[in-house]
Amino acid sequence: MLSNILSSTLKKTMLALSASLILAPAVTQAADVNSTGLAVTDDTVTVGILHSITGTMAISETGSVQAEKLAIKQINDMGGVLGRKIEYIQEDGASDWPTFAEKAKKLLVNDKVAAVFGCWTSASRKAVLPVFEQYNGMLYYPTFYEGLEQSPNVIYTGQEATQQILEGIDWAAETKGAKKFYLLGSDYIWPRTSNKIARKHIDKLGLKVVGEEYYPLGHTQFNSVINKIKLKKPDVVFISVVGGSNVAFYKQLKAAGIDMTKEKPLFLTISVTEDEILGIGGENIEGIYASMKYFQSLPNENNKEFVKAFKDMWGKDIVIGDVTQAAYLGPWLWKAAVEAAGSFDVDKVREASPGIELTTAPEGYVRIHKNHHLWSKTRIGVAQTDGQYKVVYESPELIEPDPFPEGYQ
Amino acid sequence: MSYGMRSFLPKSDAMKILLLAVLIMVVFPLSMDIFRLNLVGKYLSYAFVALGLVLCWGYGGILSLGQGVFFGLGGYCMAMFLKLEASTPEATAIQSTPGIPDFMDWNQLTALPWFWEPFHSLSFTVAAIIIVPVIFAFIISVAMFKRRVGGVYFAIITQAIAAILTILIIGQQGYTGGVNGITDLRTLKGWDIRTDEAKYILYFFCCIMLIGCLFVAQYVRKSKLGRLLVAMRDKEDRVRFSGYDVSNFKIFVFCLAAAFSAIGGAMFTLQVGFMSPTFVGIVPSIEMVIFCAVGGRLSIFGAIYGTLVVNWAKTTFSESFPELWLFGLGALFIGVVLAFPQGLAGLYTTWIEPRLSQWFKSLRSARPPMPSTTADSRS
Amino acid sequence: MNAIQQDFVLAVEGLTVSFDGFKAVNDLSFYVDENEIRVIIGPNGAGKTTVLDLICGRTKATDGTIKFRGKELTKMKEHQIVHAGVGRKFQNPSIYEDLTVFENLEISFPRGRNVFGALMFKRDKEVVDKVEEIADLIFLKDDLNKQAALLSHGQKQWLEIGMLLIQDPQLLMLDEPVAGMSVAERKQTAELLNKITQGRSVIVIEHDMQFVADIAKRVTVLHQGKVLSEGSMERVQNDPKVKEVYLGH
Amino acid sequence: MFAEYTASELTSIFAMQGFAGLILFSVFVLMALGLAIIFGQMGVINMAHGEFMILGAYITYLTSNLFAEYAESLFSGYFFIAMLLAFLTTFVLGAFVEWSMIRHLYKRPLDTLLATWGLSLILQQFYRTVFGAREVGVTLPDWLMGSYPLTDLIEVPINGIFVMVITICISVGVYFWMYRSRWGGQVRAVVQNREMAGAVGINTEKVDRITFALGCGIAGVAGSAFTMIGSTGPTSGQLYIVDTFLVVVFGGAASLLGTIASAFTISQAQSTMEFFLSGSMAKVLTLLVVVGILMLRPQGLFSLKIRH
Repeated sequence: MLSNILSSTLKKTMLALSASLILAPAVTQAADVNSTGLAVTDDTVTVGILHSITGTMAISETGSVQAEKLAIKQINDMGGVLGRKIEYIQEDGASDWPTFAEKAKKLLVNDKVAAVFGCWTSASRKAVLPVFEQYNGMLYYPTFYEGLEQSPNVIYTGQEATQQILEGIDWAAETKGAKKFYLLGSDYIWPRTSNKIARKHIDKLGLKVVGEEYYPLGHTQFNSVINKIKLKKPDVVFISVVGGSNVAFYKQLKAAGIDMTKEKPLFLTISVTEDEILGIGGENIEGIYASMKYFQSLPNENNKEFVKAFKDMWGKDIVIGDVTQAAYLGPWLWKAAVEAAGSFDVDKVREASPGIELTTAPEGYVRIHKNHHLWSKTRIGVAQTDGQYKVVYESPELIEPDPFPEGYQ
Repeated sequence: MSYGMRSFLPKSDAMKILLLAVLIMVVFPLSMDIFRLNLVGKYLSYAFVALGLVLCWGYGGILSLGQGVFFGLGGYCMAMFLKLEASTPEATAIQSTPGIPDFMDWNQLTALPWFWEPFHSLSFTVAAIIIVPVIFAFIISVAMFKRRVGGVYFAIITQAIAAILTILIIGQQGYTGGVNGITDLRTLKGWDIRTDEAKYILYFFCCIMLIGCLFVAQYVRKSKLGRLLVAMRDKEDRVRFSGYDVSNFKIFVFCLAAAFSAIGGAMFTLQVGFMSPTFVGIVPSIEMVIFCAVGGRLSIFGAIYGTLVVNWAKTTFSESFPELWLFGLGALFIGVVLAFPQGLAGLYTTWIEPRLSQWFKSLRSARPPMPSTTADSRS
Repeated sequence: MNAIQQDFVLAVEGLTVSFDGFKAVNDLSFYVDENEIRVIIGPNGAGKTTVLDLICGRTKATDGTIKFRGKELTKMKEHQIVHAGVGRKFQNPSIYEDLTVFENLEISFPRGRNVFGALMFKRDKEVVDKVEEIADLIFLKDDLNKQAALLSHGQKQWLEIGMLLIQDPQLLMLDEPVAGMSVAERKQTAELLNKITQGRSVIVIEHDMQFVADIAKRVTVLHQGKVLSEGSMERVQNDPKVKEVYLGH
Repeated sequence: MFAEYTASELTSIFAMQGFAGLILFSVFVLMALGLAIIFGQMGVINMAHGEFMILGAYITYLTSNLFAEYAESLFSGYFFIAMLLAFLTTFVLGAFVEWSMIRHLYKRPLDTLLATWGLSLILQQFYRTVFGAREVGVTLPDWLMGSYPLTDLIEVPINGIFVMVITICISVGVYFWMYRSRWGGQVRAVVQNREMAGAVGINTEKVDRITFALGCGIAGVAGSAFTMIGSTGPTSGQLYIVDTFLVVVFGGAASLLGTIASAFTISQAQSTMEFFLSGSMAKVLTLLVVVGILMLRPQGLFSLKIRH
């Protein structure tokens, strides 16, 4: 009897589910935007925001949440998407990857959100990815990351590793005449992959890697590696240390008598945004270079407006880093794609996405590549005592995203 | 005579197991959609760990802060098998070395490491899920208990082991998938584990395994070994001078708890679809202790209810008041330890059970009252 | 020498143990005969309990030998010593308060002493009969289902003695068996001891001189880890050395 | 492994690594001392130790902000006041925690572990609510930054020296307090025999409370000192917990000297290994060796042989 009841509920669920899957593509009329099976009414559309509010990652993800809320508010002030105001359901991933997967599923299955803006670490994205692929959701992922991924259900609004790294190393080699590199990172996938790409590229340029080193996440004692740097005398220390370790590293670097502004060696990071400097202290990090696509100090008009709006909404002392800006792009890119598709339907939005461009992006101009990453420029900035970067270089062209770089794997 | 030959499963305990089985295998599936049910399935996989902790900590007095290690080892064994199955040469054609897991390819591995090879076999995997963690637990516990290390020291050393293993897994990402863990698991012997139907089946499988482990735990608890554990916790020297090699019993119960945890880990991997080092570390290990403490460290049933309640609260609270959740969890820790050291089960035996039995008595007052022994109150 | 040793149940020779240089037992030798009740007395800190600890393996000797029926105990583990036939009662009643009297006795029943034996252990007629027999002996037949924590102090002492008896040891060591007992209980205990010493040797540590006089044939007086005097109660009582350090005050 | 360096470089390496090891040693001692007092003397496991440290760090942060705002001219000296305030705050919180929680659990040492873990969660969330999820940067007075060059390669960081000086001061202070003062005698009396100590008129409750509070207070000072070399965020305290416990256990919980010796051993081993291996592997190896030795010698390196 038990099994009868169970199999009947099972069947019911299966039926309902497959029905919704089969029926969804059948609705083709643009006027029927409400009947995609998603949480869309005559005047609202619901999206999800999925970041860590608690746990160790909350530090990093707060900025992204703020940026996404700002973008949603601005879009609503402009009249919304397809005449519908965006409402958002925010879930806490709690810095815990299964929780991310669980909440992603809740957003897609229970709340039927039209898109999700979220995740920060690669681990959380890897955890939610199967969920998004299974339930055909759309994720806008803001963080610069290691690449090696290209999902039809994700739009990567941050840079993949090659975009960020190659330009930075070329710049150091050409402008600063760097010959010897020291690679230093936190011990996990992004720094390791990044350094692999960096090492290959350095080899290709005929230059030399004199050291490569990883420390556990959260490590706070860097005196040994600082000594090694002193001994090996590299021209460039290429850094992908993340989180709280950064603070310890730069403070100890300075205390060890290394003046970063003298550029002997030159410190080039791909992981310290303005957000991190807030914790490190501008005076401790003055003179290091960062290679990324966005700095708060970018001098264009789009950015000035964005920075002003952001500060109006979240307070004047707040700073905006690369990821925060990338998170801000998410809702706008989604809006543009929805409007191009004339529907909230995920398949249609996906189809419409490649080629979507944003001329109002704070970073200037971005366009979605058919591999779901963004064409974007890379900038080099030098850190100032006030915690901001001064832009010293900008790639002349948009750089093509290449998540599976040949010869770098 | 009531102290005469008794079954390992007194009527009251049989009722409790039946009640639990009905709850998780009938009530939950009927009242929840598959999304919620899958969540419950995930919680139940933690319940294996809590169950092991009841025997090991509640009965044996051995507090391990490293149960995540065994949960993780079990989970990783399962994940390795599933990952290999997902990494067919066809599915991984774009890699430089097709046929090996994607993260290995990213880390320039060109061949499958030797210790991955046997995980092509399901029967080896099933054996490894139990054997690998148990061997590991055996080594730790022999080293510690034969030298009479216990209590706080044992807790701290197991905690350090959890930390070491986490750093190792994260650092050796070419072999372990690093901090991302082993993700994107798809099929088990060709059967897609991601469909709703599969989720139902895996949920029921998890329930059956849990009830199986519950029977094992009940048997151990009611055997002389169970009484010996209580005796050891109380007066270890007395047991030793009654002619028992005390360390062997501790080793046994620690290994048994490790085996339960490992089964839980494997169930977790199957239901959640991935495994990552975040379940190996210190924080999850301590959380699992609190599941057990909330349920009642002396109650195998309490442990399961405790796990369900805490996780349910975690999910609910963190959905509605994410900022308050840690306050709540922290207060729960302190409250349980200070005010209700016997947890939910303690509340049940002091408040509900007496009333319940009164109610039963009045219900069938014609029958003579059942004899009860004091030991049974500890269930 | 060897031939003489064979006759003793227990032969302790040259036994020494030091804790960080402090010699708690110092070159101690004594012998216990078959079926003998030996009482060890001595002032506080004389090393009485340490001697029992050394015999039962709880403390490892720094030097010396302990031979029990020809077997060297100093090299053996605690449970092996128990298996060899040595039983020991602790100073404070050491019973399992969370278990019933029955279970306390059952745990001490010498069967299923390894892990799998304990898992497979069945409470069969033999066990129940033996437990009842012992319970009868230690005046606890009516309390078998009582939780041990609820027993009176004296009953707890008996229970612990019972837990030893059920193992039928050839050498029984009792550390202050009547401490904390009422006068009536002491009398009952003396009776009990006289009953159970049939067919085994017993070492008793006791302070209560009346009780000692009731049960002792031979008395050993320890002082500062050494034997001060040994012999019948009468002889010991009249030994001036003993009077000076112990009985004198 | 040595082939790539010249002899003079090798000398420098060992000098520099030795010094790096000394800084690490000071850090370990500062972290562990408070815990060792609480654990060694009272048998209580304080899992919230890291959070007490971070409280000290936040107090330092607040003080530095206050000085920057209202007493710019005195800024260079704020650190001493910050440390004092950090000590007082954590001391008071420690006393409160002992009174409200720990004293009910002296008979259940494993339960103190769980309860203080709960406390650590609450404190973390409290920091997050009050100070925000992001890390805060503590501005240091200029004289604490920079370094003193000995040779070309060897430069001595001033904040490292400062941490060492604080460590020495606190260690000496604790030594006098524990072994030379009347109060310390009372603490040791309570450790050895609680009933007897109570019977001879020692207020054991007060001794417990102040011992616990003192351990927390030292954690606060440690946290304050760590703002010079590390990060201050709601969860930063968690980073220290395993290292700290291992140092204490490895030293043999009963002796403060053991804690210091064990901090020295572990820090020198780790810093030497870090130079020749990758940082991650050095960490794993160090932990493994420590755990391995603990399995062989569970009483720790320096504990006394105790009588049952």
